[in-house]
Amino acid sequence: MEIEDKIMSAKEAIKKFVSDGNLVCFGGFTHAIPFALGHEIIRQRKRNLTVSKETPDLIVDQLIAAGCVEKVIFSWAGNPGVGLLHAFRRAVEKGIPHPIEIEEYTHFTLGARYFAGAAGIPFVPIIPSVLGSDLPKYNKNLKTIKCPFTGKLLCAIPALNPDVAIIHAQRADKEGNVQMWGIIGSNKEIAMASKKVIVSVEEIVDSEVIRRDPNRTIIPAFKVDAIIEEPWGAHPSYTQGYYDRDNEFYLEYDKLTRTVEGMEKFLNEWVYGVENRKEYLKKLGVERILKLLPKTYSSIPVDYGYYG
Amino acid sequence: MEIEDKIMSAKEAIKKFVSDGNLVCFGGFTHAIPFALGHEIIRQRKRNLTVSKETPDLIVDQLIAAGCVEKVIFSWAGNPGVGLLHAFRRAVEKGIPHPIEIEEYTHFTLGARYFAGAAGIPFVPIIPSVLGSDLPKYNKNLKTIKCPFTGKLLCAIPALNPDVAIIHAQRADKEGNVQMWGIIGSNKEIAMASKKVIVSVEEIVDSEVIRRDPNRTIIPAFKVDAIIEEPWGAHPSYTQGYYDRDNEFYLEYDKLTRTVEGMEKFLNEWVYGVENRKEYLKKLGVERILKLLPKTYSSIPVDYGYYG
Amino acid sequence: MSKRYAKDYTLREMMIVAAARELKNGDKVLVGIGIPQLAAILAQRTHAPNLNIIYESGIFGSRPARLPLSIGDPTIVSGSAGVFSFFETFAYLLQRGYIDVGFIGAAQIDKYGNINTTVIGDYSKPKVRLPGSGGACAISSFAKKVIVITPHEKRRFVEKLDFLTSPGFLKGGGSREKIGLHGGGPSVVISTLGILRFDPKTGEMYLDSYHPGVTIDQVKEATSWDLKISPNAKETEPPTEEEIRILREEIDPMGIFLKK
Amino acid sequence: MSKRYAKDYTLREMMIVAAARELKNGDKVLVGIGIPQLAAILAQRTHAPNLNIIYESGIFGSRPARLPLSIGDPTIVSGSAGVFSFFETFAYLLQRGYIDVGFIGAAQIDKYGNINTTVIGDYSKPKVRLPGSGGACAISSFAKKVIVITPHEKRRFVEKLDFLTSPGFLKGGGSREKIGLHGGGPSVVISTLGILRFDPKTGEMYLDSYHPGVTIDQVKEATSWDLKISPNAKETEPPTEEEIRILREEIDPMGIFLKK
Repeated sequence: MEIEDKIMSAKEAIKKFVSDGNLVCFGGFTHAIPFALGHEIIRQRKRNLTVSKETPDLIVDQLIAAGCVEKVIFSWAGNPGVGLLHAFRRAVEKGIPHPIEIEEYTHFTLGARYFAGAAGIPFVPIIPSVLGSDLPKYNKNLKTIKCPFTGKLLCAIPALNPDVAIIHAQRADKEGNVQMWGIIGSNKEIAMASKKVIVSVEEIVDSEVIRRDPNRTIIPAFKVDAIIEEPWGAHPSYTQGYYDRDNEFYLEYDKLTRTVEGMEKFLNEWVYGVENRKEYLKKLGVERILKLLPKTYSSIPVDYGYYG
Repeated sequence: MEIEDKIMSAKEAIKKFVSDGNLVCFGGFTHAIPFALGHEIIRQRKRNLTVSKETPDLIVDQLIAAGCVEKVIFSWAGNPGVGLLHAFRRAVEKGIPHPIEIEEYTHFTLGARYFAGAAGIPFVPIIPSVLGSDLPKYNKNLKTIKCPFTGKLLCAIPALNPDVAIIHAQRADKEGNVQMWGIIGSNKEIAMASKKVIVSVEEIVDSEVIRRDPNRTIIPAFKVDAIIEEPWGAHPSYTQGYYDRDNEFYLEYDKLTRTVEGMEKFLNEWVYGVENRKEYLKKLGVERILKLLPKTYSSIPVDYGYYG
Repeated sequence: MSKRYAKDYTLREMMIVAAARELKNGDKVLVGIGIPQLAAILAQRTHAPNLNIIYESGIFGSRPARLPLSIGDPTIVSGSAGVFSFFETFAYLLQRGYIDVGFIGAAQIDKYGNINTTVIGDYSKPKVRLPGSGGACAISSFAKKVIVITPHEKRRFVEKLDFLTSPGFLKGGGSREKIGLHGGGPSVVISTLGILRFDPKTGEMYLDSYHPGVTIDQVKEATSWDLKISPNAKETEPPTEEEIRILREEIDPMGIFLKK
Repeated sequence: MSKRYAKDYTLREMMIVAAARELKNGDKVLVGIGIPQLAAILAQRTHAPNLNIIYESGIFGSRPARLPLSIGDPTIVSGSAGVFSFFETFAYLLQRGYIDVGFIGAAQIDKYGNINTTVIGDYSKPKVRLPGSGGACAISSFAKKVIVITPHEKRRFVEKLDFLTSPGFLKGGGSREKIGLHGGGPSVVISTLGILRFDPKTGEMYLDSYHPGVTIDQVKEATSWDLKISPNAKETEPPTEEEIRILREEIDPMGIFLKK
């Protein structure tokens, strides 16, 4: 068996690993949201997806508007620091473009589902935070259990094991070892929990770069099915050290997508109207790109020692 | 309130935070075993301790021989890569120097106790690995529970929340943010699970060094009560990038401590016979120290970006 | 040195200052963007220099080089002391009981400090679908003290929530403790009209102070239920000149949040 | 190219080679020090170049610059692909079912492949107190395939264990599946006398091959119960010249483990 070639384009990866009806889990928490991969799902017109993400953010909003989504699993559906998600609202409030099912959690309980999925246990108990709320009335996955040691009431949260995890990170080697810094969110848990894992990275680096700092690896190569070198693959969110969050984009999106027509316009311009992320970046333009580049602020090397 | 001064000597830290009868949890897994802090506990003749460590290693063996220990919580009590722990065996088999209680786990189930302790939940369920074994006959902390979702039998493991965590790591700043690389073991979990946390480090570094690489922090300052700058504080185990494991020492210990007299000799020479780690290192000698120094093998800096 | 109170300040600034005063030195505070973040930074620069600011995204010990625009802003990471994962933030920090103070907002709040940020109208056929809990439910459950920041309007201060997102004192009278939540529950509501606290026995909200220029009647009118008034109810202590100076000159010189 | 078998090899080398042949290319293998590690490296350098070696201490993708002396040796970290924490190693790798092959040793083993590494004699008053389970119980429970490496002696191959540390097929006949262990259980025992496998229906051990120079009677005599013998039992395939060369010249030129 040769080392299987995991390096491919976003187009190939989505085609190969995402099927209609799949449970697709998106990584990223404000940081490193996999927009490029999400747009490719829209372009390939995948249908009846169940999409899971703590904060659906603009990407799931767009997937909903494009008609890819049957059901959303989430815990906070807003436009972070800006306001509401209009396509999400239209779908939930008015069934536009079609009704969607929602399965709602709190951040903690959805994070707990990912954790249990990664750990290979059918459920994890938590102190009954969510039991005081109205959520259990609508979400039958929030059960109660008695602690066998203290006798106390706990909330039991079942594991979530998605079909596909979609993740963006700073870098990977060609074997598929993924490294990340900054806000990690649930990326490790969803990768370990999922059946297939697609990762876009800012850079594919030499194996030696990864291996000189193994503690920075968040996903082992054996869990990764596709690596896509996709610079700026997280725009309009950001990749720590590579570019800043494009806050203007988030604000413009908020204004534009308040109407169905505006949303259509957005999708036609930024998703359907471009072939891939490279064309998207051309459209974004040099000026905007330069504005989002941070100055350097680097870590200091640590010594692992050569033990020969 | 001023920033409380957490920097102190091993002597001060053990005096201040470890009391007779405490449940003391040792960090380190082959890597970074806190020998200097353990020796200080022996010198201060602490008594009736319950000591928890997955692999008790030589340090808990010595604590037992010195009469500090009432009970050991563990999952693998051997001399790693060498053989058995003689003082541990004498105490369990013959009650020398006095009988000790043992509370035995598997690696997974003890790690699960630490995890649950860190997570603030009273128990965590696992697939019933240990239920096939004879351990539950002797350890009443391994209970069974039914999964409320699948109906399947699971093993329930209760949280462990030690009085004190004793940890060794590469570095910290003076506020107490601790960074570590190489094998991390359960260090993060036992720090978050414990009431008090004592950390010895190879170096106290400038805050800027820590803050240029926040993802390397394993324990936040607010959870740390004492920071001890103790170079070579993990010898004869090792600190990644600083020195190698002193395998000869482990082998000599194995030979010497097969008898009670040999064990006494060891303690008199290496623990009671020295005032502190500095004296221990003088005794160890320059030649041995030089032999254990690795060549450099450094990580490559990563850019976090300056977002001003 | 006697305090010199500011004469020129906005309601928003009043609320930020009031929130800052609820924070004690050394507190570990979980903050969101907007008023909570400004209040925490203000407290750090006045009476609580060793306040630990923690963001829901898992960052602690931030030293942001600019005012962060979201809880995931890269500026809160660069130069910070450490990063927890999502699950660790909720399990190892919140559920474990290490957070002293948490902030939350409210679309609706009832007299026991229970909060709705999920939906206006029926859950299954909502009039307005709001973002939902996010971290709020865990903060309300586990933080030792919760500070609620909200506009004070009759449609927000309601008899009955359309949806209970984050537990306050539930139905009052110890019903919160009964389900086993170890956090202290809501400690104070800082509204656009005044400062409200909770009776430790009954768990019911009462007016503790009204902001300068506001009357008790105004507050009662903006509340759907018959709001209890403290016998010692007084005017809220206004911001000092120094507090306003720090806010405007040091913390938000561009007016990103102050002018909102 | 026909295989050229070695004429000069030790029993230890025979066992290492036999273990290496059990490993498939691409397998994720959890190894310990000694025979397992040497077998895994040998497999990597012969038929399984993409074998994933994982150490119990959480390290994956190691490229050790010297032969590691323990599963926590710093040389397995420097230059490796990544490091999991202790809990992650057992939960995210083992319990989650990602480990294809695990190795364990045995102080005692019974006919269903159940293993004792805890105690000789009574648990509460032991004759010899051994280290205990460590990772063995989880490996036996969760790895898809378990390879047991052990000396073959009557006192080890026993009717009844003094203590069951790591589950094999328990009492046989599906009793392992009944408690819900998803790992495949013991796949093979490589002893100092031969190679033993397990009947997929009954879970009982049988002799599959005897090492060169060993007779079936010898194996039976060194086993406490009436050991089943495969009708096709044959001599174990000896090491090839190339395997021995790689072991001695490339993997352990100092003879640290080969000469033990």
